[in-house]
Amino acid sequence: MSLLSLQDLTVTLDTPEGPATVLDRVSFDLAPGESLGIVGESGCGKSMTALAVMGLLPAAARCRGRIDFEDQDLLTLDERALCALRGRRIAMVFQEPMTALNPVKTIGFQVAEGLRWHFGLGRGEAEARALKLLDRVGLPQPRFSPDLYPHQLSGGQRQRVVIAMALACDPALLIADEPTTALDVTSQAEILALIAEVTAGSKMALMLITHDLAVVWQNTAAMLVMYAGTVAERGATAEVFARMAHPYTRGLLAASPGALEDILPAGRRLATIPGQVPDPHDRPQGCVFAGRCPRVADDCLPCPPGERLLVPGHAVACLHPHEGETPS
Amino acid sequence: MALFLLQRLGTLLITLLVASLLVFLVMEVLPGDPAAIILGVNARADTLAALRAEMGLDRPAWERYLLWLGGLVTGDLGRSYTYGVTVWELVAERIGLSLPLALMAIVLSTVLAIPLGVLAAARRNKAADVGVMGFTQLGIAIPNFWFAILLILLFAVHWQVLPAGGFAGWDAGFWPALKTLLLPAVALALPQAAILARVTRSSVLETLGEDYVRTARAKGLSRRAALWHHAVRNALIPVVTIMGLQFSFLLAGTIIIENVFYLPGLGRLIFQAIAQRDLIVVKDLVILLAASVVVVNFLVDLLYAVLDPRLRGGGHVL
Amino acid sequence: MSSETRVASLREFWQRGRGQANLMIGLLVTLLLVALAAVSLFWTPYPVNAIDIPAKLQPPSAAHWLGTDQFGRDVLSRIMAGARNSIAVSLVAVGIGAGIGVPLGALAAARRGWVEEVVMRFNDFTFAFPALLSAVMITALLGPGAVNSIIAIGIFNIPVFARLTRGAALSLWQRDFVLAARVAGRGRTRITLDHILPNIASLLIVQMTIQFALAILAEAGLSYLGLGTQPPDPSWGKMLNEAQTLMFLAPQLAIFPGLAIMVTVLGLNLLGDGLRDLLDPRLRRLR
Amino acid sequence: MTGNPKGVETLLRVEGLVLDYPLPRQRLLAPAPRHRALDGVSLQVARGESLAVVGESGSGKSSLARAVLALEHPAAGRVELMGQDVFSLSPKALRSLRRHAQMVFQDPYGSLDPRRKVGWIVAEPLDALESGVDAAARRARIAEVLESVGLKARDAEKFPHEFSGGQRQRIAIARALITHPALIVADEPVSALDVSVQAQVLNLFMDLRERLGLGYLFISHDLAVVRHVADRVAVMRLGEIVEEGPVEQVFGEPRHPYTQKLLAAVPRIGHPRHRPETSTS
Repeated sequence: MSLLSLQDLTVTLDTPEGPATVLDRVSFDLAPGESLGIVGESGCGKSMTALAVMGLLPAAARCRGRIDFEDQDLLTLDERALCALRGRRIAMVFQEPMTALNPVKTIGFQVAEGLRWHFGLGRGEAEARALKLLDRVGLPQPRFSPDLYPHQLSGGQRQRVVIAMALACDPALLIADEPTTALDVTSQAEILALIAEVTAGSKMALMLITHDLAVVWQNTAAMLVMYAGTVAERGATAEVFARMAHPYTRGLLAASPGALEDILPAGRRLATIPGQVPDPHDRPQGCVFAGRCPRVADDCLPCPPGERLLVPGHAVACLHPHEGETPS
Repeated sequence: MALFLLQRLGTLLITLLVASLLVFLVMEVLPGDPAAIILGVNARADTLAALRAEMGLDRPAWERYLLWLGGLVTGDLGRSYTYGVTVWELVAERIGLSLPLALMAIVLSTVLAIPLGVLAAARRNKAADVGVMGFTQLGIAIPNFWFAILLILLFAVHWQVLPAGGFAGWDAGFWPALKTLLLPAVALALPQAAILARVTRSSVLETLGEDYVRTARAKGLSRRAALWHHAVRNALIPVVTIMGLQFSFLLAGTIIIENVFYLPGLGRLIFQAIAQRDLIVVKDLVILLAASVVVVNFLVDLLYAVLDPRLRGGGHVL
Repeated sequence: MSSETRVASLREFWQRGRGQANLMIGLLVTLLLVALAAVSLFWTPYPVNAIDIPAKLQPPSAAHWLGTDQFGRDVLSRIMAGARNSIAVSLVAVGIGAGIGVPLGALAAARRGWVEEVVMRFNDFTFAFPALLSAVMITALLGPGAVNSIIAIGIFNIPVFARLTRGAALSLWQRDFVLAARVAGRGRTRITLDHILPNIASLLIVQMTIQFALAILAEAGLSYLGLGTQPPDPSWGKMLNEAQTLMFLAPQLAIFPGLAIMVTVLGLNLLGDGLRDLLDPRLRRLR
Repeated sequence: MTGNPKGVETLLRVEGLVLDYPLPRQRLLAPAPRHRALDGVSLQVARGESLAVVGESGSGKSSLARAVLALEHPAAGRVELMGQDVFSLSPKALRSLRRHAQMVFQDPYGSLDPRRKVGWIVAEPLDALESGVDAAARRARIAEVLESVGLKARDAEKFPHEFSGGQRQRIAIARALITHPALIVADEPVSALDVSVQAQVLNLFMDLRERLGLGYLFISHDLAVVRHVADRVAVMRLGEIVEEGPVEQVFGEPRHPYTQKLLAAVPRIGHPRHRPETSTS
C-alpha cells in the first residue's frame, strides 16, 4: 500500500490578473521508505506540490483531486488535524537555510519545539533529545551547543539544524524542497549524503525536489519530471535515464552542461529548448509543451495527452514519445 | 556587545554637548537684554550694570558657557529671574506632574496599540483589521489638542464627570490627582497609540511572511502558536525603536496638552518661560528635555540588544 | 526599492489608480481643500475679518452656515481663509524639508565616510529635540508669525527626508545597475541623478504627503499656542484656542476648525497610502 | 573592430593582488579586524581567450571581478588593462580605458534600471565613454548590439519588466558590447537562470566570442558551466588561486586536493548512486 498517493491534484491560484492554474491533474504514489525525486525548472509547480501535501498552500489557492496520506485525504482534513500531522508524520526541509531559522531563538529551543508541541515533553527531556538529534545530523556537542543562535552558524550548518528539526518526531515522510540549491557544491554533497543516510536509516520516505537532473540520478530510486504544472514523465530513476521518452526530459538533459560525461569538443553548442514556459494565466489547450516541442504534431494540440505506460515502472504524458536509448 | 553600547554612549554625549552649545548660542543671539527685562525699561544704567554683573552676564560668552555646563553637571541650574527660586526647585515641583502624565500616556498607548496591531495583522483584511486601520487613520488625523477639547466638552462640560483642567496636586490624595491627569493622558496617548498600532501591524505582517514562521507551521504549530512564539517576538524589535522615537513626540505633546488643561507641568513652564524671556529656565529645561529624549533612545538601544541576539555578538562557529 | 515598479506612463498611472479607494478619497479631499483655499483668495461668504458684534456667537444658520464667532465673524469664511494659511505654511515647510533633506541624504549615501557621519549626527541631533519644542523655541525667539512657523516646521522636516533618502539610496548603491553605471565610467553625481533619485521618487512622493499632513498638525499646534499666524488673519489652531475659552457658551465653535484639520490630514494620509500602493506594489503586502 | 589598440596581446594582467574589507570593530582599542578577500592573486587573459575563475562563496572571485575593473581599491598588487596600470591612471585616462572592458552581472532583475527604457540602458556606456556620437549613429549602435544578442531593434522602446530573465541577461550583454570592448568580465552571468535558458545564454557568449574575438574573465561557482565555456580555468579558495591550467588538464587530472574535492562533490549522471535500486509502482 502506498504511504502517499496524489490523484489528479489540481491547484489554481486567484491572482489580481485572474485565476492561474499552477498544478494540473498531478498524480503519483510513494511507498513507505521509498525515495522520489521531483525535477523541473522554476515555475513548473514542484514546490506547490510539496506545499499542497503539507497543507501550507497560500490562502488564495483552491485545490481539487485527492492527497491520500496513511489512508486519509489531506484535502478534507481541518486545520487542527493537519497540525497534528505536520512535523509529526510529515516533515519538511526548505531551500533557504539562512532565513529558515528564527534569528532570536536558540537552535536547541527550535529543535526541541516539535517534541514539546507534539509529545508534550518537558523542557529538560526535550532539550536532551535535541542534543542527540544535533549529534545525529553531524553537529556534535560541545562545539555546537544548543544555546547557539542561527547567526553563529554557516549555511550548511543551519541546514543541518533544519534537518534535525524535521527528524525530531521521527516522521514517516520527509519532503526536501531544493535543500542544497543555496549551498556551495561541497556542502551540497554533505547535506545530500546526510539526507540519504538519515532517511534510509529510519525507513523514512523521501520526496526530494530539485532542478538538477544529476542530483535526482544520485539520490532517488524513483523520479518525476514536471513541466508547467503537469507530470511529463515518471518512473524508476535508472529506467527513465536509460530511455528518456518525453521530448522535454531529453531537452533538459541536453541543455545541462554538466550532465554529459566527457568534455564537449571545443566550440560545440549546448542543445537549447527554444521559447519560454507558458504563462499560468493562459495555459494552451492541448499539451503544455507543444509550443516548444520538436516532435509536435496536429494531434498534440486539441487536448492534453493522457499518461501512457511504456514499460512497468515508466510512464510518459506524450503522444509521440522518443523510443530508443537516451543519447549519451 | 559592550562595544555597541560604548559607541552609543559616545554619540549620546556628543549629541548632548552639541545640543547644549546650540541652545547657549541661540540664547546669546536673542534680541533684548535679560537684565532690562527684569528691571523694566526705565531702570537706571548703574543698577542695570550691577544686576548684569551679579548675574555674570558681563563675563565673556565661553566662560559663561563653561560655568553653565559645570552647573548642569553639579545640578546647580542657577536661579530663575521671574520666579525667584532656583531652577532645580521649579523643575522638581513640576516634574511631579509631567513625568506621571508622560508615563500614563506611554503605558496607555502601548497597552492599547500593540495588541490591536497584532490582532489586525493576524486577521488581515477581515473586520478586525479594517476596524483597527480605521481607528488608526482617525487617531493620526485628529490633532491631540482638539481631541483634548472634545474630551473636555464631553466629560467636563456635558457629563461633568471629570474636571475641565487644573491639577489637584498629589497632596490632595492619589485618586483625585490621578483623575485630573486622566483626560490629558488619554489626549496625549491617542496619536501615539494610532501610530504604534500601525507600525506594529506592518511589522507583524512583515515577520508573518518570513521563512521561519513557515518553518514553525511545518513543524505542526498552529497559526496562533506560530504568530505568538515566532512572529510577534521578532516584530517587536522595530516596534521598540519607534517607541523610542515617540518619546520625543510625547514631550512636544505635553507642551500643548498642559496648556489645554492648564496643568502646571514642565511643558507649560517652558512655554511661559520662553514667553517671558526667562533665559536661565529656558536653557536648563530645553537641555533637560533633550537629555531625557537622548537617554530614552539610549535605553531603547539597550533593549534592542536584549531583544536581538545578533547584536550581542558571539563569534561564528568555525 | 522594488525593481518591479510597473508604472511606465501617465495613462497607465491613471488607469491603475482608478480602482484605489484610498487614492480616490484622498485625492478628492485634498483637491477640495485646495479649491477652498483658492476660492477664499478672492471670494468668501462674508469678509473674513468683518466684525458684527450683534450677530456674535450664532449657531449654524441659513445666513451663516457654520455660525459666527465671539466677534460675529462668519466661521465658514474664516475656515476657508484658514485653509489657505495651513496649506501655505505646510507646503513651504515640506518644500524646505525635502529641498534640503533629500540632497543631504543623497550626498551621505554617495560620499560615505565623514560626510555621511556629519549628516547622520545632524539627524540624530535634530531628533533629540522634540519637533514642537524646537518649533516653539524658534518661533518664540524669532517672534511668532507664519514665516517663523514655516522655518520651525521646515527645519524639523529636513532630517526626516535626509534619513529616508540616505536609507533608500544606500540600498540602491549596492544594486548591479549602479555598478554597471560605474563600470561605464559614470561619476557619483551623474549616477545619483540618472539612477538613484528616479528610483526613490515614488518613496519621496509618498513621504511628502505624510509630512504635509504632519506639518498641518504642527502648524495648528503652533497657532493654538499663539505662535503661528497672528490675528486678525484666521488660522484653524487659533480659532480652536479662542473657542476653548467660550466652551461653555458656544461649544459648537470648537467643532468646525478641528473637523477641518482632521479632514485635511485624513485626506492627505489616504492620498499618501493610495500613492504608496500605486507606485510600489511590493509595499502593498504590508498594507 | 574600431577603438582597440592594435598589437596588445595580453588584455589583462593581474600581479600579486591583495584586497581587504574592513569588518566591524570587535574591541574599542584594537584596530578593526579586516577580511582578506584577495591574498596575492595573479593571472592573465590574452586577446580572444576565455579564462574562468571558479570557487565557492567567500573564495573572493567576485571581489576579483570588481578589483580588476577598478570598482574596489586593492591594498597591494597591480592590474594592467590593455597594457596600462589601472590604479595609476588619472580619472580621465581610466575612463577612456573603460571602453575596452565592460561587465555582465549575475542577477537579471538587478542589473537593469527599472525606471529606464532598454535603449537608454544599453547606450549608457556609449553616452559616458564616447563623445561626438550623433542621435542617428547612437540609434544604429543600439540596434546593432540588440540584434547581435538575438533581440529586436524596437525592443529599445520597452522597459526591463517586460522581459523574461533570459532576455534581460541578453540586454545586459548588449550593454557590455556597445563600446566594442576587447574584454568582458562576467560575474556569475548564468547562475540565476533556469537550465534551458542558461544554455541559450551560454551559447550566445560562445557565438560572440567567435564573431567578435572577445576575451572573457568568466566568474562562476558552477564547474559544469566553467568546463563548457572556458579555455583555461583558475580554481580559487579563500582569496588564493590554488590551481590554474587548461580546462581538460585541470578537470582531467586535478593536482590540488581542493580541486579534487570540488570535482568529486559535483553529482554526475552515471556515477554510483546513494540509494539502492528498488522498484516502484
